[in-house]
Amino acid sequence: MLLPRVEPKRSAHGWTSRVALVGWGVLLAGNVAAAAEDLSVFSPATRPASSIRDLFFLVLGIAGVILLIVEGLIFYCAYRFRQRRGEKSEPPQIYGSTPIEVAWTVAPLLTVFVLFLVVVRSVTEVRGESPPADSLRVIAIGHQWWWEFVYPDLGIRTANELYIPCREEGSTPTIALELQSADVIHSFWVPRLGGKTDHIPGRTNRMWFDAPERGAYHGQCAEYCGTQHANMKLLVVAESAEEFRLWHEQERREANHEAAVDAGRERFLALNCINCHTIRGTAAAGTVGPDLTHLMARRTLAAGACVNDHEHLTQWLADPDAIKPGSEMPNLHLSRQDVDLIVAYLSTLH
Amino acid sequence: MNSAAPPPSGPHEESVSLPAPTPWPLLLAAGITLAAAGLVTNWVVSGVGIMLLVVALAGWIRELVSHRGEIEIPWVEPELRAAPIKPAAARVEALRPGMPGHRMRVPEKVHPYSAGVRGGLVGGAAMAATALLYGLISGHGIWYPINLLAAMILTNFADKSTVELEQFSLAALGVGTVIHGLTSLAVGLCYGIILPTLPRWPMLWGGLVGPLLWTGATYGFMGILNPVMNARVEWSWFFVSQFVFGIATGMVVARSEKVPAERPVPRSRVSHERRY
Amino acid sequence: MAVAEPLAMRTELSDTARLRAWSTTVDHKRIGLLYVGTSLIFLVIGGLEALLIRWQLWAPELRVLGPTQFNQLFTMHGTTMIFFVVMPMLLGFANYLVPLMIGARDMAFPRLNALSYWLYALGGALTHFSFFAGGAPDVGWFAYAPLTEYTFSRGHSTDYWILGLLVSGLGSLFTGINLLTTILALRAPGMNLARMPLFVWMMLVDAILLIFAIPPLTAAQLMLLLDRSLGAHFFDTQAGGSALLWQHLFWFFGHPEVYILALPAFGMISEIVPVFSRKVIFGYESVAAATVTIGVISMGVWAHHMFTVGMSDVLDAIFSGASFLIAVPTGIKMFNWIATLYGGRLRFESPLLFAVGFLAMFVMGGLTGIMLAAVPIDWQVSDSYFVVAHFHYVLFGGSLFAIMAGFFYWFPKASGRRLSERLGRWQFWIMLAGFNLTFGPMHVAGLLGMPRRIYTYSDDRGWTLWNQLATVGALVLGVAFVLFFWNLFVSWRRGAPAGDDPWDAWTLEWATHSPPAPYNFETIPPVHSRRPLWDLKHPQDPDWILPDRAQPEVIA
Amino acid sequence: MNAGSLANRSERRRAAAEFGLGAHDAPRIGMLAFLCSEAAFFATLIIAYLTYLGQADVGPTPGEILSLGLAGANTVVLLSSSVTLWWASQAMTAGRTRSACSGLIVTILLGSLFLAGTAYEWRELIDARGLTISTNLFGTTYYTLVGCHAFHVTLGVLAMLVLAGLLASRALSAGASRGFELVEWYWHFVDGVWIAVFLVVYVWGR
Ligand code: HEA
Ligand code: HEA
Ligand code: HEC
Ligand code: CUA
Ligand SMILES: [Cu+2]
Repeated sequence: MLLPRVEPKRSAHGWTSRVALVGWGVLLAGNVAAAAEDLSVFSPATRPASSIRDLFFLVLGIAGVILLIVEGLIFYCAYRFRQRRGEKSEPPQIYGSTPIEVAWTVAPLLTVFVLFLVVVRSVTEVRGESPPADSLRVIAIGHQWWWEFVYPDLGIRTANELYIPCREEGSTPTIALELQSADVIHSFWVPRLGGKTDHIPGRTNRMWFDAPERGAYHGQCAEYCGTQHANMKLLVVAESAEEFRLWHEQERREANHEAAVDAGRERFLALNCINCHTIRGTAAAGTVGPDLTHLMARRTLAAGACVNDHEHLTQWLADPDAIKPGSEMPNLHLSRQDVDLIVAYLSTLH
Repeated sequence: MNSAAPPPSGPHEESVSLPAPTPWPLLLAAGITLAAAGLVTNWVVSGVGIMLLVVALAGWIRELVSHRGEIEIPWVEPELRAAPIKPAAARVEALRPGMPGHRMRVPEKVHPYSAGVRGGLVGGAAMAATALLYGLISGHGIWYPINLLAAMILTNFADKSTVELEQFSLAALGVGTVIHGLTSLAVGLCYGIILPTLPRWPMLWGGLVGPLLWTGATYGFMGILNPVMNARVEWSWFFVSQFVFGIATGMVVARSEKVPAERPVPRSRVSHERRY
Repeated sequence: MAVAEPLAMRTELSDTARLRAWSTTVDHKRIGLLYVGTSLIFLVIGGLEALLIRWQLWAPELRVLGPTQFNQLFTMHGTTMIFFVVMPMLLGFANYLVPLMIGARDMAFPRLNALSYWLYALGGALTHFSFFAGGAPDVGWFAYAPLTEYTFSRGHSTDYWILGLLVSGLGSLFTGINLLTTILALRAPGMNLARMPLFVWMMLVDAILLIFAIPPLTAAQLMLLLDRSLGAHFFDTQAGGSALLWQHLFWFFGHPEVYILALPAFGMISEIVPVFSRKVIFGYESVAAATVTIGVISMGVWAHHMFTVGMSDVLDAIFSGASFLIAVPTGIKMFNWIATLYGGRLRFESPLLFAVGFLAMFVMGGLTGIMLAAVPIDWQVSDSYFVVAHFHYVLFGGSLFAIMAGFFYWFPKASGRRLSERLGRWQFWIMLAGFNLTFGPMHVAGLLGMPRRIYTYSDDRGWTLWNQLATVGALVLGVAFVLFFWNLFVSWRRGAPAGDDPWDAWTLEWATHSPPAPYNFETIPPVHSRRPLWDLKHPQDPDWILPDRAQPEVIA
Repeated sequence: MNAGSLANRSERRRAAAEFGLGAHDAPRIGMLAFLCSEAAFFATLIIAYLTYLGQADVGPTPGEILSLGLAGANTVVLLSSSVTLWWASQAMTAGRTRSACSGLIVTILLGSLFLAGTAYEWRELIDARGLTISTNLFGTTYYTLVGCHAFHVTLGVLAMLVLAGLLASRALSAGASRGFELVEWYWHFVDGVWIAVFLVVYVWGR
């Protein structure tokens, strides 16, 4: 509802998630799940994500077989040995049996040994070697409750939406993330791109993945980080090399300077917005909140809390709590007129 | 005498000494809690808490030292005492045949080891046949599977292209056959030993669980063990061939004539007492 | 109070006298009942919190609760359920049962025992007092630093969490010491370690886990308190402190803790399944050995809660392997219980119903635990509803189902009356259905990417159906609990008289009157085997004599 | 038919002696268990200390400001208190209440001296060197570890004061006293912890 829908990958969905649903014994409306594939772990778009899915099915299979066997035994015993009417005597007392007990110690041991091997292999496969030297480096910084993305090699700083080049004929760029935190622990999770890795204050974690197909991939913060953890969403947008080049060239520019909105810009610069926000090319150089230099390039506001349009922007400036209660952006009690002026100005920041 | 309690010989004749009820634990706990609560409310609360704590401790220690903390509790009236435990009317059934139990060695009969060996050979052959079938159907030719297998040891295979891997190679045939044969034998032997200890359905264990485990293991190992195979293997076929092996071996083993395991040892007193 | 009233609940004491009797008691049975009763109150609180959580998550974008309230509710729900419901409930059962089962008059340190209880009750009260003192803690039940640092958690809510748990943790520690000593020092003549009931075995290991797991938590909480109140920097990442130290210390406590919650439940099952199958436990030695093994391994798996923090491959693999390994002893128990059912003559009364429910549900939770321990899978589903589903299956489907079985089994001993069997059956089936309806769909929601601890979600994510199922399930669970409380309430006064040994059982607690006199036993039956009452009931076929008896027929 | 008769006489006698409260070794087991938990507690603090050793980004560092001499003297004081307590307990078992009492008092004095030494050290550190718990990670871990230990010493001193009081007022009779013995165990344990703390903080950590 809030986020612009992104074209779903029907094909990637297919049998896998259906198997999972059946696996859990939930036979209800398989099609309801179809809407969910944006975040489903069953529609991987990268190599690490698909090897995790494969591992998942392997382990699910093993666990499923064990589940069936054990539940089967329980129900068999419960049914077969229930006391029948008229049975008065005590059944034979069986104290145990070493061979049998050895068997059911060794069999699980073997099973978990196999599982262990599979896991070791899968860990190296998924996290594996270090990323190629020509990867696109992005420093992702978690903030309460939004994301900051710095492209050190491109000289860009943006927020909440991670733009990357996509996989194309003949080229599969890799994206290498350096995860940091400005305050508490967050976790970077875009299910279709791979597993999560935490942003831990005081250290840098790394993760990398091959560029996926062109499209948008939803993600969210996956470590509880305070009041608005729920609305710390993120969007990864994979674009063709050409689109990506256009995007980052635009991002590198200083902010638009349109005379028509001078009034709004002056209000903005006069208020304490500038303590927290940066708009390159103006005096605003705060770092507490997201960089607004190219605000209009973003699809959503406030880390996916709402769509980025005129109406929501107005509401956000008038009362951020109405959209994202508890967010670190204060309600500045702006007059209606100020809000309109500033919104008009911000709307020019393409 | 069967009863647990001795015959009641009159009320209040005997008594037991037990610690008396005492308020100090409650007060001590309250003191500790208040002392903690003061940190988040007001230091006065902590002060009260600590005072309470000291008083309670003092009271407690005095009670311990003076031995005033004990009371004699007389036995309750006979009606409130437990009734003696009577022998049960119900008979305890003896073990029936087919019931596993400590009084028997389980299993009573096992498959001979030779059955395991035979099973392994048959299973190995069946598996090889499946692999050949795969080679034919996939269009890679009959030598492809064995070359892949041999690549486990023949490291120079790592640089070969798929087309090269489809060609016949004597070395690969030799190495591949040895690997295949030995593994088949070993697994078959395991079947022979383990199957009879598993309850009932040998085919479930041998034909389903075994191959599942084994495939998982190879799946895990493959990248380290045999990267060439790893890069090219068709897992679905691989899986099928494992099952073919499991079912064939399981069948051979399960059908073999069982021989008695070692004779049941008479339950000696020693071994029995260890059980309890 | 010179002469203790044997049956306080039946005597005509005035209210104040009764209050005095209960607040000054040092009798392990009364303390056990106090524990159980208090934890039932907390169960209602924690359950109502869960219902509010489920209400808020019923549909996308609901505003039943604000984010802060929601965060407080899940924090308090988790904290309450773990520290103030399941743990004290189990310690209460242990308090009541261990001395009876080993034929002792009381716990080793009866006064310390009372202190433990009061520390727990008042610690719980202190934590909950925060609701009235400007807000309950909202940092999650494992309170990850640095979110708990003063910079990010102003006010006193987190301090309440620390202090309340410090106080009650002290109580749990003392109980651990007390149980250990009781079991080692006060066993009846003839009851050597190898003849102890399995429940006692599990409490022995449980006590050891308590003794080693709680102090690290205490130390960590102390550090956090110093950070918050005196400006120390243990977890202050701005000053070089480490966010991971807290995680290591917490989970070094936290994982043994989940086994502290599971072992006594396993113990109850190990008592109930044999009696209702009319068979001796299959493989006593291996069950006891598995318990010890679980205890040992459970100290070495803590970092499986930290797979996403970016540890090295080697550490990930080690902790993954250790976690898998725990499946082996747990599986041994599982199979031994099933083998005990096998060939038995199952009397499906409520205790066995719940025990079988436990077996069926716990496996499910255990196996999802195995899936989580597979590191890459955890990278995907950690901190999602899949984890929430996992731990409710083990905690509720495991511990709580076993506790229910325990209630039905031992209630007659404590009250002299039986719980209503009819209500018990209704409760069981409603609870089983409600439980699976609540927590089954959470697996799916988690796999569809729903993170835990979010107060709201948007409707385009496809989670709505699964949440609605869960919410309906929670209501069904509520009905089951109402039946349960009603049953307890009515049967305590008006249930059918039970007699000393209603289930024809074999351990010592059934050799005394129901409810037992303050001193437990007038005399103790001789203990020559693991089932002293079986020996008395079957003088022809006792567990322990053998010499001159002919070997039973084995038709080969 | 079998049960009663087979419970042989010695077993019955043991029943009479052991059955019920106060089986002779319960307090000892309890104390041991308690000391185990204390060991886990201090181990955690020491691990935290070692984790942060050398991690502080601002000074002062342990090498700069900790005085080995003072700590060494303090160590000698505390260790000799263990000796005097042992001596007192020997006297106690032998029934020499007076000597036990004086041994106890010497131990209390030594314990207090140790606390005074720590207090002096802390004052130096705080006033002269400007190291507080919030200065840096070293201050944080140092005061916590040493403070927790000092707190335990304080508890031990208080417990011995109570014992001495009881002895003096003859509430505690001579001969082996369980309470005395347990306090002694506790005191030796606290001394042992100090050795660990001393080695970690003053020897290795510098
Ligand atoms: C009673 C409590 C309890 C129990 C018993 C368990 C048991 C297990 N748990 Fe669970 N766990 C929790 C309570 C519990 N857990 C809680 C509360 C959390 C979340 C904390 C939080 O984040 O809030 C959690 C989280 C948790 C995680 C972290 C998830 C995450 O946050 O990312 C992991 C990961 O490895 C895990 C693993 C396991 C494993 C491997 C077991 C094993 O012990 C299970 C063993 C049992 C079986 C496997 C079934 C029976 C065995 C057989 C039938 C034999 C055959 C089986 C095989 C051969 C596999 N648990
Ligand atoms: C033993 C532990 C235990 C138990 C029993 C439960 C029971 C339940 N839990 Fe909970 N749960 C946890 C332990 C437990 N939980 C933990 C540790 C967490 C993690 C917290 C965190 O993330 O920090 C958690 C988190 C958690 C979440 C995730 C919150 C989030 O991440 O956002 C949810 C969501 O649905 C949930 C739901 C429930 C439900 C519906 C029940 C139901 O089973 C509850 C059923 C009970 C009732 C319905 C109440 C019954 C009482 C009455 C109806 C009153 C009757 C009264 C009289 C007659 C007097 N729990
Ligand atoms: C105290 C610091 C602070 C001040 C002052 C402040 N902001 Fe913000 N602002 C934030 C933070 C923090 C966020 C991120 C909120 C979130 O997503 O949770 C934010 C988000 C925003 C966003 C959405 C950005 C995005 O990428 O989603 C806009 C637009 C914005 N602020 C505009 C303003 C304007 C205009 C003013 C002045 C009238 C202002 N802010 C004043 C801190 C501040
Ligand atoms: Cu950031 Cu949750
Ligand atoms: Cu765990």
